[in-house]
Formats: sequence, structure tokens, C-alpha cells
Amino acid sequence: MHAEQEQYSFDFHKETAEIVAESRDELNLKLGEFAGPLDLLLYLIRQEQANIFDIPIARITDEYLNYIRIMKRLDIAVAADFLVIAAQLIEIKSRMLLPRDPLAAEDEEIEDPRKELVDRLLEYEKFKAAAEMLYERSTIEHAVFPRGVIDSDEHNAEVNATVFDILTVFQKILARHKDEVKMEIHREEISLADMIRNLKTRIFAAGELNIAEFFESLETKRELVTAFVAVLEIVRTESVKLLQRKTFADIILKAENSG
Amino acid sequence: MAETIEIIEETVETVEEKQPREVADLSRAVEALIFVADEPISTRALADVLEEERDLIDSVVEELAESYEERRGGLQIRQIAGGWQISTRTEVHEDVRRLLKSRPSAKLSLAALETLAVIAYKQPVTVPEILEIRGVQSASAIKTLLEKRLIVTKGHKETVGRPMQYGTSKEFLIHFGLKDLSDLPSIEDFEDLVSPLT
Amino acid sequence: MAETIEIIEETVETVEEKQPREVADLSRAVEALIFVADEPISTRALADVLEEERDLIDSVVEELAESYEERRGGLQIRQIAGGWQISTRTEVHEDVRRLLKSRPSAKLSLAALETLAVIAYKQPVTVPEILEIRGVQSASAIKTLLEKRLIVTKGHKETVGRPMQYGTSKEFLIHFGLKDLSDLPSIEDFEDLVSPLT
Repeated sequence: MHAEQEQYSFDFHKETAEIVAESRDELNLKLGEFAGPLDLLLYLIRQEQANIFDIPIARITDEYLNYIRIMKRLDIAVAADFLVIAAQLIEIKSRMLLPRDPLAAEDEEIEDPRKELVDRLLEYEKFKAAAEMLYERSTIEHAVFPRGVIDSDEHNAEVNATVFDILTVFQKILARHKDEVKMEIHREEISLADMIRNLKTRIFAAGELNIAEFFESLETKRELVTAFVAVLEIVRTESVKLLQRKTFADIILKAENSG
Repeated sequence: MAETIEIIEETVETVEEKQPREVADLSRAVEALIFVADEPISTRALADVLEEERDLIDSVVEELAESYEERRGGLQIRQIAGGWQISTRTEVHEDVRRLLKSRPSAKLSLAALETLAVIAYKQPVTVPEILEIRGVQSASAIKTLLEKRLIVTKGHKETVGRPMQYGTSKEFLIHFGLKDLSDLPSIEDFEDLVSPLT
Repeated sequence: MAETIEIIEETVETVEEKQPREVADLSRAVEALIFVADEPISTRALADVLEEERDLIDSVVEELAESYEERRGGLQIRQIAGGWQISTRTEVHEDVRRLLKSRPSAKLSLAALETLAVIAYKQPVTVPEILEIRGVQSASAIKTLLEKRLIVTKGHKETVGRPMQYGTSKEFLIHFGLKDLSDLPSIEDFEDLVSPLT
């Protein structure tokens, strides 16, 4: 690179590369991301102030490869896509070095080896411009707000689903399923004796215990069954009674000596 | 059509002080704020956001509410629950009700969506099987889906109790833009997307 | 302050026939319905609810939108995603943002925007086709766009491997303030920007 202390920040709003050239050969890069190899190529062509219809292929290829080398040195994973274009550049470069086929007719048009790449770049750049247009539109839209929630919305707490939602939801269910199974396996089973001890401690510490709340704190069916048997056992053998303060109210386990 | 009262001094441009805002400008802001707020918004909250005196904001809102009255459109600005709110006028409530009722709710609750996903990918499937996969009862979700015609019954399964089987309907395909069931995306279709690229 | 055109005949009260509604009355209803609808509402949906001709409703909405323009308040009525919507004006966005304490929402990455541009103009389009134009894998960008609901799947393409096709969604139109897809500038319009390089 020629410019000393050159600063270049690319295109719209720091979305891509910021380049700081430090000395003659050493590039010090602060890399954002190039949107892809074509993006990088366009950038290099612009940088060289070259005509896109007459790309100085040797120079651009060197710079492109140099760029990839630097990315590698900086440990930035160079995607295969960058290498594909690199290979294409090298191929074009070598084809341009070939002498003209002497057998070819004088007036026969020889296709420029660069043509395919140029076409691709031109096509790509249209979409890049379209992306910029979308960017500007969304910036404007970000300044526009819809109304807040009103009463009638509340009846409609629902989602507008797409096929993608159906699939992702289904995958989530399957994942949830797997987690549940795992939890079940890893949990240590609590014995009936332990459950009775546990229950007794809690009843006599507080004087009473809400059964429904206790049951809800249990996580597996097995625990629930054990707890149920434990409750029956305690009521039968200990000075604990079952009590319901009014019809349909929660059932309380109450220690008899505590008033 | 609120009158504009010019109170900007053009001389104090060098001073850092905040320029007082025009009333028309404030009225615009107030209208927008009442509109976007999720709940009735108090004069105080409005004044805080706009960094203006409460009295000033009070008169701005009053005037705004009055201009809504004068216009006699479909909306009104009302003072309610200690705040201001934009709502529809009572005159139009029949139309509004008809809209809310007619709204072809293509939308689904999460429970319904989950149930639909299971049915779509596991069809034909029975209620116990759905329970097994989702881990929760899906009765009301199934009812909703049947009502919306997104699923249909697919005959009884020849096992104990002969439970009813469910599958997706033609409406399901139309609704989700699918040619046929083979058009449903599979996990493989999105596999590449979920690769550790990010 | 829309003009009221009196077209009610007061003589036919005994007849069962539906009385034609005044334009002012319709305008009121239309305004309320657009406000109440939680998504942009189409002229067709408005006409259905109000049981009026679509053309009539169209002119009523247009006039209503214009009256909002003339008033230059904090709100506007816009045509977006195939429907009508009331929203705040851009001029007041700073005040609104201060109230909602919302930062400008996360912008899409350049990669995502490029991918979206390709999908918008080439839809329905497959992942390999996007790769061809962009010269780079777009998997994570596509995933982001799906999650943000800016794109949707459009079925499988009937070629080798049956790749999934993608297209833009209604959210896309809303997010970018487009009436419909034809509202996008044509892709050839960008050609002129490209050619005179340097």
C-alpha cells in the first residue's frame, strides 16, 4: 500500500472493513467484515481506481492474495468462498499471460478471460446497492412507531406463525422432551423412609404443612407416589391429623400437640 | 390545524440553553406520545419526557383533545385513570365490534402452535401420543385447531380404546403456503443454517 | 373537518333497505377501524366490515389520510404491506423514543442486508442461487432473517436435491415501509449507479 497512515472506512456505517495502513508493506487491519469475496474484490478495484471493465488483473490478484494472507496471519478464518475467488483470479491471470492462439482466425473475437468475473461483479454490485437502499429505508422506518397496546388487543395474544415456526417449535418440544428424560435419570430416588423423615421434620418445625404445596414442590411421579404413601403413613402412626379449614380449601397436615 | 404561536427567539442561537418549543410542535409530540403509550399517560409523564412545565403540557393536551372533539372523527382523546388515552368514539362501536369479530384470526397461541407442530410432523397421531410428546394436555389446543380447520380427524387407531387420530388439513397447506405435506421443511432443510458459522 | 355530504334520504324510513351512510360517518368508522386493527388493514377488509363498495372506501381512506397530512399533527395514515396503518410521524421520533426508552432497534448486518436484497429481488430463491450472486455462504444471514420473520420459506424447488426456496414476508414490507413488492425500486435502477465506476 502506498499511502502512509491511510485510513479507510468502507461504505455504509462501519459495517465492513476499516483499514489502517501503517507502513509500506505492513498492513495493520482492523477488520470488520467484508460481506464476501466479491465485496473485497470490488473494494480493491475501487482502491486502485481501476476501471471495472478493464481490471488490471495481475495487480488486483496480488492485492487480493495479500489480503487473504493477512487475514490468515491475523487468525481470521478465511472462508472457502474467498479461496474460490482467489483461485479464479489466478486462473484468469494465467490465461491472460498465454499468447494468442496462432491458429485462430485473425478476425475471431477472443473472449476476454475477465468477462465472466466482471459480469458477476456487476450483478453483485446491483444487489449491494439494493442492500444499501434497504438499509436507508429501515433507518427511516425506525423513526415511525405504531400505536401502543389497546384493550381489544388483549383478546389476541397470539402469534402469526410460519412454517419455520412450526419446525422450530417442534424441535424445541423434542429438545424439552430429551431434557426431561435426562433429569429423571440423574435424580436420586428418595426412599419412603427418607420421605417420612422429611415430612415429619417439616410438619413439626412449622406446626403444619399445606399438602398441595408440598406435592407441588415434588418433581417426578415417583416422588409424588412416595410422598402420598408417606402422608398416609404419618397420619396413621404419628400425632398428626389431616385438616381442612373449609370445604374445598387446601388440606393441611397438622401436628396435634401444637394447638 | 392548531394555531402556531411563534415564541422562538432567533437571537439566542449562541447560547447553549434549550430553545422553547413551539406549541404546534409540542402538540405533535404529545399526540404521538399518547398514541404509542401502552396505558393512559399522565400529564406529568408527558411533561417529564418533553422536559416542559406541567401547566404548559396540560393546556396543550386539553387543546389537542378539544381539536379531536371538533373534528368529530372516529377517535377521541380521553382522560382516564389519571392519564390521557386515544380511543375510538362510541358512535363507531358497532363497526369496531364487527371488525374484532370478523378478524380472521390466522394467529395461533403458542400451545396451539406446538400442538399443530406435533400433528404436522407425526400425523396421524392420537391425543395420548401428543400428550407424550408435548408433556401437557392439548385438548383445548386441538379444539381450537379443529375450529380453525387446520387439522382434521383421521379415523380411529386400532389399539386399546381406539383413540381418534388427527392430521393436518388442506387449509393447513393453504395457510402455510405448502404444495403438499412433502413440502413441509425437514430438519435437514435448515441444518446448514444452524451450523456453527454464525 | 372532512366535509359532510348529505345523501341520506329521510323519506324511506319504512323501507327495510340499508340506508347509505354519510361520507363523514364512513370516514369516522374507517379511522376507528384502522386504529383498532393490530396490523395494516386492507381496503378490502374495511369494505367488508362496513359492507360498502371498495371504491368508495378507497376514496374515503385517501381523503382521511390527506386530512392527517394537512393537519400535520403527530400522526399519519400510511399505506403499508397492502393495508392502511396509523403511525407516528418521523418528526417526533426522538420524543417517542425517549418515552419508550427504546434505542434504535438492532440493525441488520451487511451480510444479512445483502442476502435480504437478493431474496427480495429474486424470490423465490434457493440458497445455492444466493451463493451464486453473493459469492459467499449466506447460511447464518438466512437464519437471522428467518428468525426476524423478514423472510419465509416458499416450498421446495423441484430440482436435484429439492432445495428450500425463500421469499420475503409481510414483516419485510412493514419493516421497510413498503406498500407491496412492486413498491421496491426495480433492480435495473441500481445499474446506473454501478457502471460509471471511478
